[in-house]
Amino acid sequence: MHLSAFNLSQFFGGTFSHGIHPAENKHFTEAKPIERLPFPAQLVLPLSMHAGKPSVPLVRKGQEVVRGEPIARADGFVSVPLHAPATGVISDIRLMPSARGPRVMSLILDVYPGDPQEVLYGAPVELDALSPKEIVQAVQDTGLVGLGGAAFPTHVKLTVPEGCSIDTVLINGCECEPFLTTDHRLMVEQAADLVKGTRILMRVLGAKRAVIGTETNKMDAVAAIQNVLLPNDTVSVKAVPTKYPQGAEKMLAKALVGREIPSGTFPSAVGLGVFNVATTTQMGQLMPMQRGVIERVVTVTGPGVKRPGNYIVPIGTPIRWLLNRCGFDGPAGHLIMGGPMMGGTVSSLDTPITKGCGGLLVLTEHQLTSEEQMKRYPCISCGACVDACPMHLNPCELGRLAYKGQYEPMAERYHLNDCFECGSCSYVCPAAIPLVQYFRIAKSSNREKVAKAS
Amino acid sequence: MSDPVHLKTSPHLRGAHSVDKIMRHVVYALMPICLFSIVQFGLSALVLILTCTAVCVGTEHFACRLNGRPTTVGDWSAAITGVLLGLILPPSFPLWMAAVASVVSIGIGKLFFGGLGFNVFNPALVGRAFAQAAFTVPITTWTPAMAHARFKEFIPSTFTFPFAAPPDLRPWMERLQIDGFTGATPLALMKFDYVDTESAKLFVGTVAGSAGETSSMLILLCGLYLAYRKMLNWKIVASVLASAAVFSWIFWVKDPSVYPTPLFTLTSGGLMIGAVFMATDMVSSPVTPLGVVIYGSIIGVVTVMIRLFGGLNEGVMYAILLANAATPLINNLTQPRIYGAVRRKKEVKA
Amino acid sequence: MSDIAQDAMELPPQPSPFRLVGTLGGIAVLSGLLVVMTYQWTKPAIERNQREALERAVFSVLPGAVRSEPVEMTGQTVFAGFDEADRRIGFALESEARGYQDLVRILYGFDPDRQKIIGMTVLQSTETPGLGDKIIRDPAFHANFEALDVSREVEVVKSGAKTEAWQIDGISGATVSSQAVGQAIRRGAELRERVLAFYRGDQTNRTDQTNLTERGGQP
Amino acid sequence: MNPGSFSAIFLDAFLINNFVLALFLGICPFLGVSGKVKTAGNMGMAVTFVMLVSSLCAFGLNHLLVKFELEFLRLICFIAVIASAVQLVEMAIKRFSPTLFRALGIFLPLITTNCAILGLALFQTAREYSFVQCLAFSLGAGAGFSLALLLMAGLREKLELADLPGLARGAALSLILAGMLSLAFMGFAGLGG
Amino acid sequence: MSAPEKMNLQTFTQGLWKENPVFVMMLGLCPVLAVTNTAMNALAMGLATTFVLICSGFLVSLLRKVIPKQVRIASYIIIIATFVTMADYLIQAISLEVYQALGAFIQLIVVNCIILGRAEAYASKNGPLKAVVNATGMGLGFTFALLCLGVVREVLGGGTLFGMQVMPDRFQPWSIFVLPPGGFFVLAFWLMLFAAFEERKQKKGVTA
Ligand SMILES: Cc1cc2nc3c(=O)[nH]c(=O)nc-3n(C[C@H](O)[C@H](O)[C@H](O)COP(=O)(O)O)c2cc1C
Ligand SMILES: Cc1cc2nc3c(=O)[nH]c(=O)nc-3n(C[C@H](O)[C@H](O)[C@H](O)COP(=O)(O)O)c2cc1C
Ligand SMILES: Cc1cc2nc3c(=O)[nH]c(=O)nc-3n(C[C@H](O)[C@H](O)[C@H](O)COP(=O)(O)O)c2cc1C
Ligand SMILES: Cc1cc2nc3c(=O)[nH]c(=O)nc-3n(C[C@H](O)[C@H](O)[C@H](O)CO)c2cc1C
Ligand code: SF4
Ligand code: SF4
Ligand code: SF4
Ligand code: SF4
Ligand code: FES
Repeated sequence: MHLSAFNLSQFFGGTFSHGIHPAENKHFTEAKPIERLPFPAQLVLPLSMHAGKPSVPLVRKGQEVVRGEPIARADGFVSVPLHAPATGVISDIRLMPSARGPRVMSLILDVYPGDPQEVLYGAPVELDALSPKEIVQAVQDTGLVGLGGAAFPTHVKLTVPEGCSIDTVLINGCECEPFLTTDHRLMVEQAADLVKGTRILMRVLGAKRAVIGTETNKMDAVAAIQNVLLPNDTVSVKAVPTKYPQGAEKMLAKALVGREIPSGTFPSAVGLGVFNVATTTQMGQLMPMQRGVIERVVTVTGPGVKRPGNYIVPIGTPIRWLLNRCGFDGPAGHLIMGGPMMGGTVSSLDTPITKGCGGLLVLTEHQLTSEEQMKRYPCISCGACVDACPMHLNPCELGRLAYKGQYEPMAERYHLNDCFECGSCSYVCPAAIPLVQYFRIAKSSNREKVAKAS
Repeated sequence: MSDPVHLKTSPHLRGAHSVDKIMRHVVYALMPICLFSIVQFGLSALVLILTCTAVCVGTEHFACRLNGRPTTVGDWSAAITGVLLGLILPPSFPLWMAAVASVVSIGIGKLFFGGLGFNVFNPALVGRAFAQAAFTVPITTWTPAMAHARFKEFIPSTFTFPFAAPPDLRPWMERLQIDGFTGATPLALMKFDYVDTESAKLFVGTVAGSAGETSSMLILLCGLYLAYRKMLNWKIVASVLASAAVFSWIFWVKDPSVYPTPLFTLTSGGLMIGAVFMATDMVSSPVTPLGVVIYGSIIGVVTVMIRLFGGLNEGVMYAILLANAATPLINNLTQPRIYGAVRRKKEVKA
Repeated sequence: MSDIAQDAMELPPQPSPFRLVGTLGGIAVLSGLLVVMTYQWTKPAIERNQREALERAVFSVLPGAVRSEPVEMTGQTVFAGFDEADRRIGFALESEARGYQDLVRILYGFDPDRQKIIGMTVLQSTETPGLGDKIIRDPAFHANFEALDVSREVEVVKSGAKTEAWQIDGISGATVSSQAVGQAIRRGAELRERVLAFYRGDQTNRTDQTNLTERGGQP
Repeated sequence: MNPGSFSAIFLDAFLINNFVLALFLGICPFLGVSGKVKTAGNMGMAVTFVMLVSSLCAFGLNHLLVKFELEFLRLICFIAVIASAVQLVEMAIKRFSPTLFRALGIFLPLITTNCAILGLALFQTAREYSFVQCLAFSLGAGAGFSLALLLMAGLREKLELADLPGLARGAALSLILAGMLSLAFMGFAGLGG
Repeated sequence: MSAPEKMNLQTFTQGLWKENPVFVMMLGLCPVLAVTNTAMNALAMGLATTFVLICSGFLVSLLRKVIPKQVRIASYIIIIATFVTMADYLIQAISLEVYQALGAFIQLIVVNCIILGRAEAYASKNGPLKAVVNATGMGLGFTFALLCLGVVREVLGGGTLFGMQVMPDRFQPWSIFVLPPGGFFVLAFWLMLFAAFEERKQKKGVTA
């Protein structure tokens, strides 16, 4: 329902309409404090672990690097540098498996065992003295990308397009995916850094206020943040109803400030900037010292691991190593990088943890609701997907068109390109139709057609 | 530790419902109604429901086999069609005609269009509408509820020889000393003789009518269970009942001596079973939130229109079939406004 | 037919327009000739057919009639039927009412002496074959009209429930159609009054049967 | 409802004795132009319009024919006059409202002499309708035709995405759908009686 | 269509089966559905249409050299309307009952595109004899189709054929077949039957 004048969404418990309520399953890790693990023997650092152009290596094979040292530079504006997550030696530069599937060029870093691993790089900067433009450059130098999953370079989002002005910064602490608790623990344990980062973002964007949004299942986080806020602060914290995908920026904008981000535009079109909690916390930690992103918190969870928890690990840690530490010894399980709703399965256990990876989820065989086990039926027009889609699309019709390979009308008449692949529709579909999969195929087919035409 | 073998795309979780589970629960929810029907009309109702179910399931099974495809009876939808069809036929309906209606239901109503999910009309109603047009007299021949010999003998027309006309029931009723039974349902009494039936009787269902349509209370309860389990769209039920009530209320207020009360409208005839179990057939109803309400309202209004002003005394079946026919148009016209759509239009203009 | 129709209308005048008009005119004349010929040729047969059909209907509702004569009652024609002895048996009256599907038009024989209906036939109906169309030829239903009392309002009752002379036993399963016949008969009450008035007036100064023809009949 | 009233005649032609579904008039365009909802909508408008024009023409013409006792030329005159009248109106629309012409355009000549149009003229003459009754009859018939066409088009569009068995492809599908619609429309029988 | 010069059997049989106006070309469906509730009506309608087909085909063929191209359709329509009017009167003269059963559909023969189509595509390009033979074939093909429907509908819907009872006494008629939906269903049934038949024939042809 769209009635911005009244902002009806406020009446309905202050959230977006539609969406789903999958079992949260956060109990595995939500109470586990963030724990630092020892360094693995070897790190794998893909040059393209962010959206945009891959970084360009600054090091040669065999070169020694010190923890925190830049080892690859940004290649243009939509790109970020890469910093050494540990002290050691670059033993190789070669193609390695990546989370997204294809093998990508990666730096292999052999960690010096027994090294104190102190971060020596970086110097304090007086942020207030910098112009916004200089700050954007400073942000790029930290190598920050969206840690919420998209890994989109943060400094690009800080460059407000011409004609837009940002009045409100939204900090996304919803973590609506089942199982994951990274952002939750960060908010509880590092609330001060989070608020610091928020203030930096506000200053860069010239925003008058900021709202940290989280869900009602994380009230301890709300309390922790409130603790570090000033009276009458321009930063506030708000818990919105627990519902998937509350964390999608469009839904969050609707829930927190009642604004709808127009189709095909960015939050800046309605005066918003949306950043993930992990991104913002690192911003608060790294910016004052001008350091780079070298580690992140990862939730390793699911019934398939013995010691689930929230671990802080260097970027580049191979999954195999991490899973070993957490007590995963089973036969080939069901391993998902990210949450169960949007994350992807990984093809190789040699895939490393990248900046965008907030969680590793291991399901056991019997929880595996795989397509082979779940009998697929023709669409029975039950409309469950229509009632679930947070974008108010019509996945039923989209699915029927996709089934017949009619991809163009999907985009022309049924707004295929507004689908952000949250998976709510597939989740509820009693006929077990792989809707999201259909939509991905349709989108890429359409893209190819456009590319061919031009 | 070997590499994971399951490569698939998100989402990796699934909700609790599946098509066969939903269908199975609908069959469960129909069981109390079947039971009541048997209590009320006896052996004939029992064999009627069994025949319809068996023939429906059998038709689907053999048609699949004939086409060299795996059988689809496992999704339970053919069973629903069969049970429902049995419930909406008169208890005295000859079994051979019920079998014909069942074959038409599944054959023309469902498989002809490609089977589950593709049928545009409600299969059970296709079967009944066919039977109503083909066997007009038998399908409007009613027998009294709670006849005392109902568990000892069948209604004589039940076992009519295939392709033969059913026998006259009057001698049988005379023998059973069912006096004063006019062979009329509450609706017919209302329409032709302006005789009202007690609402309590209608609610509980001890009146003449189709085998399973009489107890509006029981049907409503079973529907509530399904709605609670989220296996049926309560909005359709609500809009059918609300629109029927409002529309008949308008006329009742105008002239209470001729027009029935809204309560009578809701509890009499097949409106309740139609609204709860047949209008809600997902395949032949719209999917959009607004479309569902429009669809339900069409059913409610057309039903009352036919009942009050048409040549027939009951119109639920035709109303649902018409609304089924309008479903694609309703879907087209009520596409949800997508998130972020209106403003963009404004922007484009500006 | 689209371009066909268009062609027909647009007639670009390439050959001499006179030729076009001439051809069309010629064909029109030919066609007119053919039609008029057929019309003239079939006219007697058609009229005979129509008369016979009408007579059959009139005779069927006035048992025993062998001759009929039209009588003009203000705005409506009724038919008087005469038996072999040329005694007037009664009048055949038309009426209609809405049935299950469409209008039901009936013709019924009215005996003014006894104020009874003595026969009925359906002139036109589109009632359901096998159901509503029983009103056309179901003997049990037609038995209702062998002596139906119309001195008071006629009533249609459930099949088998007839107890009074002014009641009609309906056809089971076709209540609507049966009601339509009853309704049509009720609607005829006013016409019957007029026939009655005419009949009484006729009787008072009755000299011979031809009187009737002179007054209202048409050849 | 009085059987001769405007609303009764309209309702009769619209729902009860629907031209396509109960009287079998205009089956060819019904089966031919019901593939897409949009086309069906335009076709419905065009048919309604042509029905209105030809009904009024036929009404006037019949008066003349009766006056000069030329009833035996009725058929020939009807068909000629209706075809020309529609042609004239088409030219007028083309001239004055190009948008309307684009919507109705291609359909107008297609339907000038189909049996629904001529049937309308013949029925209204046989039933001796007055001017106002003709108006109700033609509008009702047009609306009924449009409704049937739209429903049919919606169903056929939806079924394009179905796994139809081989037997159901082509004309048989349309005919079964038409039969089902006709069956559903039987519910309106006797409405308003 | 380039008219074959020689007349052969095909001239006649073409319309009966291979180019059957109803089952193959799907033309003139309104009368096919509307007047086939009894076999008698179907036969009468078929013969009336055949009559008009033959007569108009003959006349059009005779006049084919005289009528200028520009007015040919107008001329054909007048010719057809003439014969339809004649048929109308003739049927009235023969049997009022049949006339009433067929209703307005006799006059609607005018707009039956089979007739105009034949006049345009065949009669205007061939000699009178061939035109008549071809029209007879077409007309009989049309009559055959009408009878296919009429027989099924009357037997199942009423238990009679040409008004005579053919089913046992206790047979329950299926009234749907004489009602409008039945018309659609029976035509669909015949189409599917012929389609299945053709398919089987083609398959055989392929394997052979
Ligand atoms: C060319 C381009 C420009 C962008 N500009 C902005 C921006 O101005 N503001 C913003 O908040 N995000 C911007 N984004 C990032 C997206 O809004 C979004 O955060 C990112 O695609 C991931 O979103 P998700 O995690 O919700 O899928 C931009 C992305 C691209 C590709
Ligand atoms: C379906 C969906 C769910 C999302 N859920 C969350 C979430 O729970 N938390 C979050 O921070 N970002 C979530 N995102 C990503 C946000 O839309 C947005 O990209 C992010 O908050 C931007 O912050 P970042 O650039 O700092 O990552 C979600 C995106 C989608 C499409
Ligand atoms: C296809 C069909 C055709 C019908 N035709 C007629 C009919 O011709 N005449 C009629 O009175 N009722 C007709 N009806 C109406 C029903 O038979 C209706 O229930 C009946 O009129 C009620 O009468 P009853 O109380 O005697 O059963 C028809 C119903 C259907 C479904
Ligand atoms: C709530 C609900 C109602 C249903 N109602 C019907 C019904 O009225 N008639 C029917 O044939 N099938 C019904 N079905 C079963 C199923 O949807 C139907 O067989 C499909 O239409 C076949 O494609 C119903 C199923 C559900 C879940
Ligand atoms: S990354 Fe996943 S869990 Fe985290 S906020 Fe986004 S969608 Fe929710
Ligand atoms: S995946 Fe796309 S279509 Fe499905 S619910 Fe999410 S946004 Fe809607
Ligand atoms: S949830 Fe699945 S079955 Fe239901 S309408 Fe959507 S796609 Fe069809
Ligand atoms: S002329 Fe037009 S309406 Fe008539 S049959 Fe041919 S295509 Fe159909
Ligand atoms: S529209 Fe073709 S015969 Fe009626």
